[in-house]
Amino acid sequence: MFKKILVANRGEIALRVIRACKELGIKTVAIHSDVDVNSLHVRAADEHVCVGPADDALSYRNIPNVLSAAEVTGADAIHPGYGFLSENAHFAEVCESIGIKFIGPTSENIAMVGDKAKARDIMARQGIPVLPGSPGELRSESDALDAARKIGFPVIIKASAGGGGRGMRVVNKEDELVRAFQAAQAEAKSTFGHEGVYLERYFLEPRHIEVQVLADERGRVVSLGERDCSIQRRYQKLVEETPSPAVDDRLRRVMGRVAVEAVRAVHYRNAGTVEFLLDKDQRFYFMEVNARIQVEHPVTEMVTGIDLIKEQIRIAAGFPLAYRQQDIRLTGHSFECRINAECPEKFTPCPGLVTRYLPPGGLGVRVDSAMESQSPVVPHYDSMIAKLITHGQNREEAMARMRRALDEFVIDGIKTTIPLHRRIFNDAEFQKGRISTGFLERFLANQAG
Amino acid sequence: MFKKILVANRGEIALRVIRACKELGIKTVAIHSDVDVNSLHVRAADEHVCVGPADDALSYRNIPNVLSAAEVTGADAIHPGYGFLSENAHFAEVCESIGIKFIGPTSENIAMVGDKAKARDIMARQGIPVLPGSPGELRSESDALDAARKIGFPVIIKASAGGGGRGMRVVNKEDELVRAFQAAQAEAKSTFGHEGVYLERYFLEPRHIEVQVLADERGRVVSLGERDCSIQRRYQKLVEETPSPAVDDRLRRVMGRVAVEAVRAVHYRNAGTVEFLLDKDQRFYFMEVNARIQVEHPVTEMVTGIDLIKEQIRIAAGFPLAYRQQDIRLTGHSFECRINAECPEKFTPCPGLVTRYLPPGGLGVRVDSAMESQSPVVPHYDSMIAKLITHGQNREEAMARMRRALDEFVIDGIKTTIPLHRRIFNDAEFQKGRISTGFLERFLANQAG
Amino acid sequence: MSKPRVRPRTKKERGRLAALPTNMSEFSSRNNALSGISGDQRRAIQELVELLNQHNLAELEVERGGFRVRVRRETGAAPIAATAWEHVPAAQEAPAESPSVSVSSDTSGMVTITSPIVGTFYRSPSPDADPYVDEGDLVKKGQVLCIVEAMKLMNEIESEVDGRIVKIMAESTKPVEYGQPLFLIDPAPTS
Amino acid sequence: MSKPRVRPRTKKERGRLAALPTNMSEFSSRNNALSGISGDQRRAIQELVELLNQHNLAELEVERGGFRVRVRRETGAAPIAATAWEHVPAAQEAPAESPSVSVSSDTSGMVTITSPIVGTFYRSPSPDADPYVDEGDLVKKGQVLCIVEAMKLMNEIESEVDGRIVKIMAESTKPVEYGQPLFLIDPAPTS
Repeated sequence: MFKKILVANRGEIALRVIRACKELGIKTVAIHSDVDVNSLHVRAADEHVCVGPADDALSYRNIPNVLSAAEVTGADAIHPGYGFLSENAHFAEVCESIGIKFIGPTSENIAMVGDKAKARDIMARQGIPVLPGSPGELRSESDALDAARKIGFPVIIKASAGGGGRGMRVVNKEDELVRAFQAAQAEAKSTFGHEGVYLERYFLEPRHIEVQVLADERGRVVSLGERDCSIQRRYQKLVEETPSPAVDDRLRRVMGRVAVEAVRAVHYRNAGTVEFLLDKDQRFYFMEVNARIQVEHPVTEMVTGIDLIKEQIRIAAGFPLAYRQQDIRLTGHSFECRINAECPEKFTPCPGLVTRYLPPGGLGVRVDSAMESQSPVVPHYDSMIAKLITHGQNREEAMARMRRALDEFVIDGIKTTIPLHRRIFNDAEFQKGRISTGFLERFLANQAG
Repeated sequence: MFKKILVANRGEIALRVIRACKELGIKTVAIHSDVDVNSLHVRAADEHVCVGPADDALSYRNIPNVLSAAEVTGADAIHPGYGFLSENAHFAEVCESIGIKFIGPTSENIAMVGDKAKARDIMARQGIPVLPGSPGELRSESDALDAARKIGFPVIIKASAGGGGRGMRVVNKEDELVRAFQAAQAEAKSTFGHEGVYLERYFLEPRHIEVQVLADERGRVVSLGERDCSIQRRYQKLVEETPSPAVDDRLRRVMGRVAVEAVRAVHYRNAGTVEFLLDKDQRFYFMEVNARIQVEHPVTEMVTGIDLIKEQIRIAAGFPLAYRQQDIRLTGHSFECRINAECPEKFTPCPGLVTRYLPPGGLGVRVDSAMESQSPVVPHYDSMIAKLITHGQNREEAMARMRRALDEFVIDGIKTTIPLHRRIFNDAEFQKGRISTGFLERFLANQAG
Repeated sequence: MSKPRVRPRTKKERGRLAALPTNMSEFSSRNNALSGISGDQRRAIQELVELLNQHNLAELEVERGGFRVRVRRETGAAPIAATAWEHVPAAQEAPAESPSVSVSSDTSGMVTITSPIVGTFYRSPSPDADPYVDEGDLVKKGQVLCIVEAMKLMNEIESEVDGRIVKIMAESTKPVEYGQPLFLIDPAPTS
Repeated sequence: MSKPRVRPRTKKERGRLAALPTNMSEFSSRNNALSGISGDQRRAIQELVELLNQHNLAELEVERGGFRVRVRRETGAAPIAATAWEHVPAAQEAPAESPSVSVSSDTSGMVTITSPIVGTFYRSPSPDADPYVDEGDLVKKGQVLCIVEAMKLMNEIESEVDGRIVKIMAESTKPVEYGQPLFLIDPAPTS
């Protein structure tokens, strides 16, 4: 097992990883930018190294400084968390080359699944259902027209190197296609440095369903159930739950099997997530593989009882998976609300000083956060400051628990998304599980009107 | 179901009950003494009524004021928590007589199991193993001598009306017996108002094992596994865990069956606990029934997934148990540490202002507390200010999680038992599960020496 | 100090019971402390207070050209304000330090009679009867002022002092809690 | 302000690596932030409050040209002090707000050269060679002061000013973090 792990992240996920390390008896090194010097993740670690100024390009994503920090502290592994360097194939490669274990997939894994069009083709060749779309990147406007006609409108144009909703364009009619294609290429080029785009059928109100997988270094893979992440605003997830109200036992088994096939096809290692789109007729389509631990991993932990961060560490240290597929039991229901430092109406970030902080407690309530009273929420990083997770024997209990926990949560001094979450959890359609990726926009429009 | 429940308690258990009510959609009324006006349990409730001054005899145990509060607020049920009025048969009887449901056992149940000598006799007649002891109360010194000779020394003299370790005397030799008998009678008389005492065999280092049961109003009973509460200081529990390291599946089934028989024998209703003494040869003996929800109930909730407070409320409302014995599954391991506002060396209470409070978070950590930053710990009540509960896949993980959670817990301004808990969880014998009711005294003596 | 005597009586009638209001205390304005200063100065103070609140400070003092301002916040009061928990009793308006003392003199020498029990407040012995007392009435020590009904028992609350009823602070047929002010009495009426 | 220039060189030797001390940073005064007060007292107070919060102070008082400001926080509120979390960097010694500014004037006019990267500090080009500079030495702008080795690359750190080395603040062969002070230089030596 590793002796000392450097946690190349900040905020709640850095603290999450440090907690797992502590429970495994592994020493930890926190890195931080200078504005984060007093953060909880820094104080929770055994050692800490300042790696640069507030700008994360010069600190948390500064590869030489992060690796130097690992070197001077004698860390034998690095956990990247999510964001920052977590899906940087080059970083993973450099770690491998200097003998510091990158806790996550291989650099080849990251590079391969990072090319979305290519990954889709690999999956299609494996017989995994993918969204009807262009075979690989579109080379020309006529390529795009041919593909769109074959698939049928509406279609969506996506950047191969894209993610998080950027570089996407929905096209409803044929005469809009050429302009959208050109614009998408230009946007892809300027945003991701690579102009490649591809095209897929567009579904109006699908669900975003993703399957958590764990793969050890010997290639054994298990799936840990799905997460329904349909509550999104501009492709940013806000509420996640497991199990999905739309997935029954049979569908869960099928999707789990397909997810395992998908990660096997790319010889994937460590924790990963296979994202699917689920339409109203219970048909699902592969979208992409997320080569990192995800923000919403706790809901899976709540229903499986498995600590995913510890599993990541054990797998990276070479231990075989301690579970076979039949050992995985899903118990109860779990929700996660992302608490962002944002104005709940307009979603504008709201940095500032948290004057008073009191997380909710009691049975079935979990809070992952690095906040405390008198914590500053600095404007340089992601606005997510806490994850509120509940678990209950069934969806109703988990929802009721979330409502009471949202009522208890005290974060004074800044605005947060807590009031929005309260309204969502009081919505009749949401309560019935009638959600899709279009839910939140319609919900917000209704609230405003 | 009830429309409005008055919670006749304060602190963490009042908040615990209010949380359960909120999740069930039941309105709540908090009561409080005047020093508790700003407490979290008061602010968490829908309504609140001041029932008297700081002295709990004049407020939390003031039956006319508590019942008036229920009456003027229109509450249809009262949850007594633990302590205060929870095991007051008269209070339960008055509630019954005025049509306010007492959420707990019947007044007859309370009276019957409250007479320890009588309860023991009832159990013995049912064939339930009881500690070898005197048949009922000792009428005279010669009675005591006869009984002690038959049982063999050492013996322990206990007050029939006693509890919490008061009124107990260990007698090692025959020539100490008469004096101890007289002293115990006098102490029982002055402490409990009833001089009845009885006598039992005394075991040197037994375990305190208790079985949680639920009995509905139709008399259906299930057992929910045991709790090992052997870590005690002067009969005050400090650390509890489930499952007990000393109880295997076979013994668990047997003890569970016996516990169910025991509560059936007294037609017990609602949640209760059957306490056993377990000797080194795995023989167990009935000690008493606790007719209330207990402080340590959360560890059972963590491994069963069952919300015991909600079950209490459902049972009191007349719902049948939703579980049969075979539905009860125990998953993983759970510990509870009682965080008391006490000097950790000398256990002297340490009231004062909590200047800063930050509970630990993350996977498998639960905190039940009504504390917050700037909360006063008033000297009038019990010194327990928080319960820290962890859950893990096994004993090792639950222990490691407790260690890291204890490290995270911030309670500034007063002294607490957190440092003592840290030392206990770092003790090799404790880690191996080699504990008994003598553990803590020996541990403290070793630490001091 | 002594408590008002409670004399239980048999039940005569019961009023309709209503839920207790969630906040029973009264806000008292202190804005008049700022009168007599310039608009600029008022704005400066406003800014100081905003800074104090924003940053959760205890004290802020500024002096400039003979104009000195010090803003200080009470220690205990700050943290309990404005929370997600639904019912926040305003901490500054918490009951007196020893609410078991039911007769307390305020700054102007008034005596407050508070409820020694939880129950329902009645100003008269029966719905048709006249109130025991009205505002402005002179009362004698030991005179019955009202009834607080609890558990179907009518408890007469007597005055602890001679004086004049200045204010009746509870509403008839409504619930009262322990320590709740019922009457304000001027023990030395000028007329 | 500009950063010291970093010139990577090939590796010559590596020293033994030790764990970083838990607190490597030094407090650098930002009193000059108040030097621009022209009557905009609100901005000055705002800055004081920020300082108070950032550095977790209990009280701060500034008097300058008839303008005096005192900001105080309740001791109980001092949030980051004394916690169960094991490693608490002393909040008062937090780095300046813009530690990317590696050259900063302190009250006595000194210039601090801080490390622009994370690595291992070496005072000499090789174990047998003489140190680049010693305390008391006069240095020229652009002169190499030390090497910070990172990822097997030797990075020469140059002086940004002419002056005299007053203090060498890091130990050779020991790790340094970003922003850690390495040299204190008097830019206007009297001798």
